[in-house]
Amino acid sequence: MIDRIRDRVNANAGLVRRGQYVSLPFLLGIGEEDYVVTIEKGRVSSVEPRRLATATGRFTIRAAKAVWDEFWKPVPKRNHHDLWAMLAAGIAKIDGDLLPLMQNLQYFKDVLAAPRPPREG
Amino acid sequence: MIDRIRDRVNANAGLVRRGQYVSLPFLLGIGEEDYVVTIEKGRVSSVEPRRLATATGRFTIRAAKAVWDEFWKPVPKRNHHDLWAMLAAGIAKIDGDLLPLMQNLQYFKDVLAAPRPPREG
Amino acid sequence: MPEFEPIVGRYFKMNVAGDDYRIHVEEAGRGTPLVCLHTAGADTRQYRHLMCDPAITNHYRVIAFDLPWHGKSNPPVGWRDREYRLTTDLYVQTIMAFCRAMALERPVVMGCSMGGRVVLHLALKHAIDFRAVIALEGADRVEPYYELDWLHRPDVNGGEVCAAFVSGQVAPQSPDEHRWETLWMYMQSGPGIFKGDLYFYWYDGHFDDRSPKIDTARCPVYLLSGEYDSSCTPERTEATASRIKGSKATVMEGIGHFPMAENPALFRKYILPVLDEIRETVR
Amino acid sequence: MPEFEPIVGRYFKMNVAGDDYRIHVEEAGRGTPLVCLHTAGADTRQYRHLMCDPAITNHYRVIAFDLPWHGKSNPPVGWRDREYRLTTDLYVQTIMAFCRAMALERPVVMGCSMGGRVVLHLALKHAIDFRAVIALEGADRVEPYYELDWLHRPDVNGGEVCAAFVSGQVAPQSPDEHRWETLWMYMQSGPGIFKGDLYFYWYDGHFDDRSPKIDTARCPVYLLSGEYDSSCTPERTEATASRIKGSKATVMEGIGHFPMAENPALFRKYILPVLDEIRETVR
Repeated sequence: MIDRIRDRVNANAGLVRRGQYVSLPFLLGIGEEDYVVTIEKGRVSSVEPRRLATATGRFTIRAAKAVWDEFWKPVPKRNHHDLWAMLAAGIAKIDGDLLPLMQNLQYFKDVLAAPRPPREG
Repeated sequence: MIDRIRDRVNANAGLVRRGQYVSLPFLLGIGEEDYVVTIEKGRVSSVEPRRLATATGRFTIRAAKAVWDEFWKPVPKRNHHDLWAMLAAGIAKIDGDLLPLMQNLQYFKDVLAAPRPPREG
Repeated sequence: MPEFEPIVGRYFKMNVAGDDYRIHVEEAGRGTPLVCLHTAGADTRQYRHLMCDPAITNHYRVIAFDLPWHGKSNPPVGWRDREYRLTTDLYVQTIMAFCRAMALERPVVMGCSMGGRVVLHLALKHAIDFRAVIALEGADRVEPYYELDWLHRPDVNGGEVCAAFVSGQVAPQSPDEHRWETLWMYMQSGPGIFKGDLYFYWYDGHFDDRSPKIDTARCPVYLLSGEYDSSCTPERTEATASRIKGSKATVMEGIGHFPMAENPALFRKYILPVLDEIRETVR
Repeated sequence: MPEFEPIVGRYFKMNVAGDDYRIHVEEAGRGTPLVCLHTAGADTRQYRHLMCDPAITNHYRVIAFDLPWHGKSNPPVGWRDREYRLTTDLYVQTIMAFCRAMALERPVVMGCSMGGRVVLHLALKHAIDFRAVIALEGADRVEPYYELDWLHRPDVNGGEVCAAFVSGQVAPQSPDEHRWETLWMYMQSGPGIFKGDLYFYWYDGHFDDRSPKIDTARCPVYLLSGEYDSSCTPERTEATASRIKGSKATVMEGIGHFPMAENPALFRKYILPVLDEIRETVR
């Protein structure tokens, strides 16, 4: 699913526009795997597995693989449908400099959810 | 009038609260004289004549002495009653990093106007 | 003339705790008065679908008002030097002042989120004044999971961040049209208002120690919460119900924290039987 | 029952340029219809003092509506993927659609700021449909002095910055109560709305090249501007008046950019004679 983030975000002109002030890398933790997601003016320029201990991002968002698998379903079950719901349920964690995350929270929520297939009907 | 800024601001609890996120020096130009106004968590910690070429601030607000004299009257005449009005009229100038100014614009407008005596009635 | 909705809005002045407020109130329908309380940082528009539903307005006079500082109700004179913060006392006083000003006789009161919590306070303190209370997404205790300061800072766009904080409180099944209308109201709330409301919601309004004292024989209590609510979760709703003897709790499947606004078609299936039961059983 | 103000609010659906909007409209009084247009990033509340003034409502049916995306009028379905931007055409279409929907017969139209500009466009394009136009703080040309991007950014609090940009547009003489109420509305405007409105005000709405074609014999034009207005300055108002033959211009001393909202007691001294003159001279 993580592979889909880049194309899905970049194909969504409204989302890219809403992220026009965002240029930074952030770290996305899926279970034991960390990925560096780099944003440039709202577009995802790369999503790469973290290779070095020093490869990091302004902030980090982590959850178990099973949690993200549920999150990316067309209609996720409760507590798994939204980053803030995952925080409230204690099944996701955010670290680092939260300021750019807060300044662009809906944008980042939508970037995370970009791989989600549309729900039926 | 410039001497009054510190005491007037610090005595205004509502204004200090509205500036609670502001900690920076800015440069206030009154005619040929520059002053470094230093804010710490919304309080004015000092207002000092600029002594060194390298003494500066995050942003600069400048106008002629006659403009500030009018600005500080109880009821200033038009174009002189507000920083933005002065910019529109071309009789004040702002330079530097405008981001903290914009983030706290009403606060800074009120700091500048702090020496103004209350209007009658 | 255009086809107007049956909702009529008016303004009047009301004093609460020494401050005068210009209050905006909307109403539709005839019958038993039903006062509707909007969520934190929002306004009366959340109830617009109920107010245009003849199945409700044929039997109820539905009345919604913007709290002071919300929607088209103004903040008090001198607001600039004050920090808005909603407390339990102020909230209860505001609702009581409103019902008195409107001369409502034992209305049913329904609130959502912080409005859902405050109706439990009303059932405890003012049982005699209300025919029944309906708590939507209202528990007697919730647990904060974020710092309120993020909601009102110079370096974060307030309208955007308030909406983004609650966007996950809308269920994934809810229609996009209603999802984004619900969030739009959050984008329009004044700086610091959602934050000030949440002081009541997250901190001041807890009363799980006193909720067992509510006498549902005097004032029936209905609790309806959405499956996808992350703050007033189904578990917290059921815990609240277990503490309030005689209360009736329902978990609404496929709904989040804003039932009447985010999915009006689904919500009416849950709320109509409750309103019918109150009409048939409560005098 | 409380003492309600004479203002009554209603909602209806209206289509403009292919989009459906839920529109909030308020009115008070009887007589000649007088449509009132609020300023950029604000709403109908700006006209509340006029709507409660019997000297006006005894002769005029005063009607104010929230533009789409403003106040309690909603943005269109699907708004999330669109950027709000008001153009001359869209603005004129919106007002014409509103007057048609309300079945108003040759109303007087009064607008302030961007509303004051657009009424000049109406006088030119739709002279036959309006009894007279009153431009408050409306010039046929203004000069921008700031970048609009500051008004909608993730790292600047939108409500705060919009209000702070216009705070100096209120005259120093205006009572604090009205000053801060005027600014409160700006604090409540949705993200990007003031910015989108200013696209019309600062860029798209100029028409000093066409304003001389306005025929004031067919549609009388009144221009009233505040001494302390920094955008529609007294000079620009007079320049506009000089280009529109037969128009009548007044500079209102001790008033800024929001006359009806910032200093209602002073403003009525300027507007009552205009409304009387229109009543007595225009058929």
